[in-house]
Amino acid sequence: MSGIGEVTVGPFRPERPLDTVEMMLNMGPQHPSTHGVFRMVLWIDGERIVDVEPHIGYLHRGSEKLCEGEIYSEIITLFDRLDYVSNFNNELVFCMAVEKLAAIQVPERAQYIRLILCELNRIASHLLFYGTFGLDAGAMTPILYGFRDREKVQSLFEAVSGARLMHNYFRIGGVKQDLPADFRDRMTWLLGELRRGVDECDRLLTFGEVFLARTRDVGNIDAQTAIGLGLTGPNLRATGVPYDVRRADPYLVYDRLEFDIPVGDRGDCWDRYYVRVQEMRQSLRILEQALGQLPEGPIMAPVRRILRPPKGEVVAHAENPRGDFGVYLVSDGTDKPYRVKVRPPSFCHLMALKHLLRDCYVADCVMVLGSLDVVLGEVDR
Amino acid sequence: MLGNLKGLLVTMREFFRPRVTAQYPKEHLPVAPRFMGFPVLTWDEKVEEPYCTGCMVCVRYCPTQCMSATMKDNPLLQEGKSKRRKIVDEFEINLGRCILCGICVDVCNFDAIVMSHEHELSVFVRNGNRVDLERLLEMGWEHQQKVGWKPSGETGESKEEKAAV
Amino acid sequence: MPAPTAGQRPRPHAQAPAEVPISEKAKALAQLLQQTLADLGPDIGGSLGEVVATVAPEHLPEVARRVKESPDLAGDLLWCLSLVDYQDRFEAVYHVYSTQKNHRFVLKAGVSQGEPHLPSVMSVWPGADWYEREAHDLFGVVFEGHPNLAPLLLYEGFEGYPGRRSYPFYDYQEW
Amino acid sequence: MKPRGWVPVRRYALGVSAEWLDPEKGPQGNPGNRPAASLLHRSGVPGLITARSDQLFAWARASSLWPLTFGLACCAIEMMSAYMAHHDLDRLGVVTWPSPRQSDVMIVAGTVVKKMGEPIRLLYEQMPDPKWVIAMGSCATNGGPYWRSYSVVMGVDHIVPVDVYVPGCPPRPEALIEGILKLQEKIKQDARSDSRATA
Amino acid sequence: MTVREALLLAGQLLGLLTALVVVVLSLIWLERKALARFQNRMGPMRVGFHGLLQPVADALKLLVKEDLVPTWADRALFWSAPLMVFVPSFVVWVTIPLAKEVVIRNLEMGLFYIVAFSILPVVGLVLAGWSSANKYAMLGSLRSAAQLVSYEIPIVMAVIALVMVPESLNLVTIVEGQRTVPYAALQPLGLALFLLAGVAEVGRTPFDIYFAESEVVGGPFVEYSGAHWSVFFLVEYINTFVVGVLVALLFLGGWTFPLVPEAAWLGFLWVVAKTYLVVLVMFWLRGTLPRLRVDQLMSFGWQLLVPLSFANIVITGFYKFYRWPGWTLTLMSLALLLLAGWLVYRRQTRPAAATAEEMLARARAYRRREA
Repeated sequence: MSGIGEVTVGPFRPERPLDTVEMMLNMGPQHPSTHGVFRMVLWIDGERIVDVEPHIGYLHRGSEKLCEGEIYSEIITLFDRLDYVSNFNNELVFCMAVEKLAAIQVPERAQYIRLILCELNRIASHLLFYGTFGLDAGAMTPILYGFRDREKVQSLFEAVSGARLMHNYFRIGGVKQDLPADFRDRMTWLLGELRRGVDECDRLLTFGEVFLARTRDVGNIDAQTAIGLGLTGPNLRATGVPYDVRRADPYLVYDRLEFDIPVGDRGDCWDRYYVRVQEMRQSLRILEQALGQLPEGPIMAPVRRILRPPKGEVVAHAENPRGDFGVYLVSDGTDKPYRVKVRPPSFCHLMALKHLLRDCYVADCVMVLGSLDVVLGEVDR
Repeated sequence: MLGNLKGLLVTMREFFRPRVTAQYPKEHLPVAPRFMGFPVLTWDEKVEEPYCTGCMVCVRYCPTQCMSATMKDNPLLQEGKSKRRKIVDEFEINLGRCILCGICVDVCNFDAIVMSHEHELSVFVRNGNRVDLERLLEMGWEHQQKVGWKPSGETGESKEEKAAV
Repeated sequence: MPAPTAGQRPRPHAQAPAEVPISEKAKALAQLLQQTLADLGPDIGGSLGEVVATVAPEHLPEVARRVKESPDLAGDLLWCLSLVDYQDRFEAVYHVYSTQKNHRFVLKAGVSQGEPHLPSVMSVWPGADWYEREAHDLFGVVFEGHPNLAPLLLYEGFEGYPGRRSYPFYDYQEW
Repeated sequence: MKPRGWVPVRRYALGVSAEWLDPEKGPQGNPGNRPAASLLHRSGVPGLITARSDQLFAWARASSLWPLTFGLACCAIEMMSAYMAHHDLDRLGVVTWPSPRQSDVMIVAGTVVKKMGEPIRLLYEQMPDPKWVIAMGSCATNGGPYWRSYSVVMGVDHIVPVDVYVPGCPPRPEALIEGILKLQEKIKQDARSDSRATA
Repeated sequence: MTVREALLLAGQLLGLLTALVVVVLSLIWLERKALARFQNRMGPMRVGFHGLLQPVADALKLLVKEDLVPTWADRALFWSAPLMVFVPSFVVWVTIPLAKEVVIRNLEMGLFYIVAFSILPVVGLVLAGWSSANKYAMLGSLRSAAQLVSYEIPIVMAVIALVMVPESLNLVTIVEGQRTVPYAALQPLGLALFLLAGVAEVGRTPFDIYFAESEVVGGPFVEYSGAHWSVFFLVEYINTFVVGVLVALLFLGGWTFPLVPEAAWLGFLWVVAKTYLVVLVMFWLRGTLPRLRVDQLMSFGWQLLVPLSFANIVITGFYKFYRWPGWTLTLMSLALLLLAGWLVYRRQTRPAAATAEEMLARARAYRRREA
């Protein structure tokens, strides 16, 4: 916490005894509720926020530049570490981009495996959000329940891909290994556990009066502003715009599955929170269907180890837990990409902070930031 | 106040649920068979030499450049015990640098490197986890014993099939 | 070629250039773009199913305004702004998405390497704010009309433009 | 309209603040991770008593390591996992505190970027003695996958002295707990060797 | 006062201090264990048997840790603030009886004395926040001033309504008045008011806004370290225990209910057991509820608790004046409590639940439109 500084108190003037000044409050880069290394400078009048200036770049690792120096199959490891709570989704986007560029047909089974893992990862990510949002609101138990259920998802990930967090499991043209033999049983058990966990979210937090007081009508944003700022994902859907890449531009096999897209209407913190809770339910629905439809067959398309896609440029995007995550890839025909540009959804969400925090309290600023659910890894790249 | 009361009931019910904690030094949460711990080198029991020929393919593909290797002529070839013409001379992995991606295992043509289940290797000095060939083979041998590792040629299935558990 | 099974790693085939047939929707979109931007002389093309309109950099704000306000294009969401360093020129690539019409297209503008200047599109899409700051940070492209081009990702005092191809990788040798 | 520019200031040599690289002022010259002499020590009480008391204090310090709530990147997620129900660092007396003034150990979980270097140094200096640092993951140890990046500090030990390095990317929660156990061992060991020297 | 008396008093105070420290250590351990249970984990396990020595280790470590003073801090005030917080929370124990005979001085105006002293820590908190020269500390201390002063009112009024029943401010008399029926049964509303306001007075969740970790990172004590910080920590737990004891004495019948003990030690055990029960309830609240915002905290206090405590006095007055039977007071009290609960429910949860339904309906409608 580096908010150390002299508290400025102006000289006492009898003619203007009630002179107040705006105070500059530095929040971050280390603050328990900035969700990583994010810094915002608040100008506050008492407890009210007058202006806010977000500062990012405390996790700028230069991933985009590093991608230019690595061969295609190694870049997947870098994409894992962009949005580090939805690793499978990131890997997927990069693989889709290269597959589109090199015209590789991914076998159906691989597509289903990818879909199942991505949806599980969405649930894991939303559980993390549920926990940290509860923590921001001051409740210390949701994060433990969220992580308890998340741990079960992670152990399944480990059984499938061999890693809990940085999987490096998707390959260009398919996936690395087939699913383990007991996958179906574990999955069935896990779905039951997760369903119980999501219901618990509802009972513990969603309709609690204190929680509602903290989140209702806090940090409202209307659809027009949200679109203008480039918000996507649950944050945009909370304003009432039903934009979901899984529907708008179906990838994998999402067009064969039935699911709803929950949308809010006010665009406040509670809507953003509840859209995510509902999304977990929808993900469970998707998972059930996908598990039923999971076909047999190959898991890899024929792909060279050192891939040299043709010259060209391509865009691929997918619905990450945080929103519309995309990658813009320019290839010059060699084994390394010429330019990789990541379109991180959280980047735009942080831009909206200035609009969301107008006339909020200091305590709200924590809630609003929490409800945007940003991951600094993908903001700063 | 109904919502909050419901919340209170949830925590109260969890109060009487069994704990999920694993007491770490005594208990360990189960590690999946596929778990990718640090990479180790395997030991060919029949010939009594490492599988690794020091071909450097893993070194070239490693995204963090945490490995280095050199090869030498295999002394066992002259004795007729081994078919490998070259064998690894020195091999070093900086496990502190390794990101456990498993690319080295993917690209290896000789089953010489595997991801072990070893993952608890805290040290007091920065380069304390630079492990040499001897240590790698030792860790690999432990891993082979523990999981009953067989090279892909012996089980008659390809590397991918074996990896599919 | 027979379908490969889970077991064998199939023999890799030679990489053929991707040819995606241009869909009817894309054709219509290209036409629409041509109509909307007719007097600004756009160069409409396509790449892997995307409709690309290359425009002169000085026309960018006008193009952006028309693209956004045209009821048929309705490009209200600036999906991404990327800069590509082609050694001889920079290319600013604006990916635009329409939430109403559910279509996406690409605007491109090239700019020379010497002292790159581009007009800002922040007045049209407020979401361009940080993208432009980031591009200024990493590539040194100055966006005219942007209120505040302070460093965003890099710290103050960073020398050089690390996004450019000419910027070397950090040569760190631990061993 | 011209954009509002800024004047570049060069404050960094090789990415970290120049004075940190100076062996006199830098982290190498800082005896930060030695526990401060106890009150009894300073009061001139005979050696045997201070030796015993130092071991007692070392036990207390090792048994209640309070880390700073501070996560940088991916490793922070696994660090949080370690605090949560399945691993429960609270068993070892490890609970987080948000303010550096009340914490004993800094777990650097994630990539240390040059821009973040200065705040980390500041935080370390804000912590009261005795204090320790754990570098978690390969990024904090030596740059990890970002070894070629222009903006990453190649290991947090360029900035603050590190006591325990936990390898992995990210380390499993068990690996972090093992690192903390190692640190506890180290604290007790230091007290023992110190008291032998003074007693 | 003779020398002997003075020595006795000093001995008693020393004994009290030791007892308080032991109580605080036990509370810290209990809180960590209880929270861990609520969260499906174990809590301290490795330091001593089931972590029993954990608080000892914590305390010892804090004592030998470096005490930092920020450069810009006002040194004198910075060092004296912990004392100003500690003294009031210590002196209230002079008159709190843990059994009929176990009390240092049984004052006739005991309850008045306690209530009067319980507001004093706010001075220490404000001083701590101001002298730290830290903006978070400043914010936290101002919050604490606002919060403690406003929640003093419901506490005082709940106490007034309570003492109207036995018509005494002497704690022993009040407890002795509950031989047949504890006042919790007579005044459930009073119990709720006192407990809520008491939780707010000691600043525990959901009213912990002045050291909210996720907002002002520890409030007035951000800059404190080592032994001085541990004083604040100590005080927090002592105050928690005071609230627990007061609830046990005023509402749960102290040592008299439900059994009339023969031996004083049995009564003592009764009080301690009830106190720990109340404290556990406070930990339970902490383990479940989020925290209110500063303006909501104020409006909750002024708009709900203060009117309710007025109403509490009024109904108790009716009950006393017309000499109605006891169950009428219980009924009136319960009715008011339920009314307040229903008002909150109507304002918060019901619209949210309706929105949730709507959200689902809209999602389905969207699916139909797509198809």
